[in-house]
Amino acid sequence: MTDWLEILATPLPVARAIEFVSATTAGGIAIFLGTTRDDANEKGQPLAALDYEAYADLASRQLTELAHDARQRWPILKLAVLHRTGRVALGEPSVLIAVSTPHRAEAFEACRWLIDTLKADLAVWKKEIWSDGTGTWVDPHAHI
Amino acid sequence: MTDWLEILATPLPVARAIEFVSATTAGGIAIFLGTTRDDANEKGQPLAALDYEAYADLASRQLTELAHDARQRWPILKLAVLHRTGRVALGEPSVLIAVSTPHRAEAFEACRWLIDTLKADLAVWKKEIWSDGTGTWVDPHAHI
Amino acid sequence: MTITVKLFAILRDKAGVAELPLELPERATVATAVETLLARHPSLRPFANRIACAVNLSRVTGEAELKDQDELALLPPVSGG
Amino acid sequence: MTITVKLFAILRDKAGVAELPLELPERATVATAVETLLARHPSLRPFANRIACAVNLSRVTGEAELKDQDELALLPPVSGG
Repeated sequence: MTDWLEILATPLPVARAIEFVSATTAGGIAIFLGTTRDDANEKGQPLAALDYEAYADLASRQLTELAHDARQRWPILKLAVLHRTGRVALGEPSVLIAVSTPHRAEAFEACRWLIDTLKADLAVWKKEIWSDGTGTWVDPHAHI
Repeated sequence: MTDWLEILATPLPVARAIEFVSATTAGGIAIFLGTTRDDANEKGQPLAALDYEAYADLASRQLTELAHDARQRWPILKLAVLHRTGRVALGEPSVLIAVSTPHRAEAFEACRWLIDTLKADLAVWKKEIWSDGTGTWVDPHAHI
Repeated sequence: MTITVKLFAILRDKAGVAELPLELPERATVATAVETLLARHPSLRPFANRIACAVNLSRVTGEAELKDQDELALLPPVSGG
Repeated sequence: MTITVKLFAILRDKAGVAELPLELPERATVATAVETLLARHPSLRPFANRIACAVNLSRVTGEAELKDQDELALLPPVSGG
């Protein structure tokens, strides 16, 4: 298996993912971790956590397509794309991309393209959980 | 301490470096690992390892300047730049860059700039060790 | 015919249900299914023009025809990562 | 005056020495120091036009003047990462 693609409900196994993409044919490994950034809502309440929900069947299929498309564009040796669901504490990663390629430029480009495309397409939704326990679904485009 | 800059003779502490740059103010962490790629010399001998040598006093000063320059250009929260010396086995990392920023574009740009600039400037030299034990210093520009 | 509708994230919260069966005339389109659903769950109407649809895990447009037993998912704009 | 010369990587291997003292006239330049060294270690001459120099950890050009006790490092093109 050259791709590790998974929607998972547990903390992201960062070290294992990096080990997974390591290869003696690789000159570079680019990794991106999307982490939960501290924030406050309009009432001044601090963010307590994020809740991620996925349409797991669709998201899994999308990850397969994403990996396929990335491999068409760059000489990827090994690839890991992991997205977490459930509650994610501040500062913790919710998404991980790790790509190994023969040369570093390709690793950076593929990694960047993967996270940008994933964020635009993947069937995952994020709810901000505030300190009083209330939640707000994140609307990426506007406020309804 | 917000920057972890080190020339070190032991395997790179990848997991600790990622933990080091994690922050609740970070939206993204970009990481680059430069790894030893398998190769063969003109006699067809496979590469066995790489030996890295540093002018440690100068390289340490250069890392400080590099971190300072990167912080002038991007809103970096935490930064780790580690370079290994001594023998590095195939597939293992010799250099690590990890950058956390509020938004992902900045993390990618800073990480890319740091590795490109480091590779052009840092007082570190690489010797290819072939399977017969002979070594060749890598000449980045031409063959003498 | 009967299809299964799945609702996610804010759509599920507003409708108060994650999955429901929907009776439709034979060869009804996705647009018809969505309109039928909005009539039953008016709380979803403010989101109508930004809902994407997938049938059996493939993205579809409103003109796509449905068949018995299809799984129609209503997806609000994604916000993962 | 006496300075200390440090050689790295291929330069050290070719010269067979990592560090050596070099006697120079007062206010000698870096270029003079390098030329004195090349005369003593001809094996370094093929690298002459690609050697960078640092004095006391700062990059310098050939015109820089040296002073007693300076540490002059001769750096082949870097290849780290």
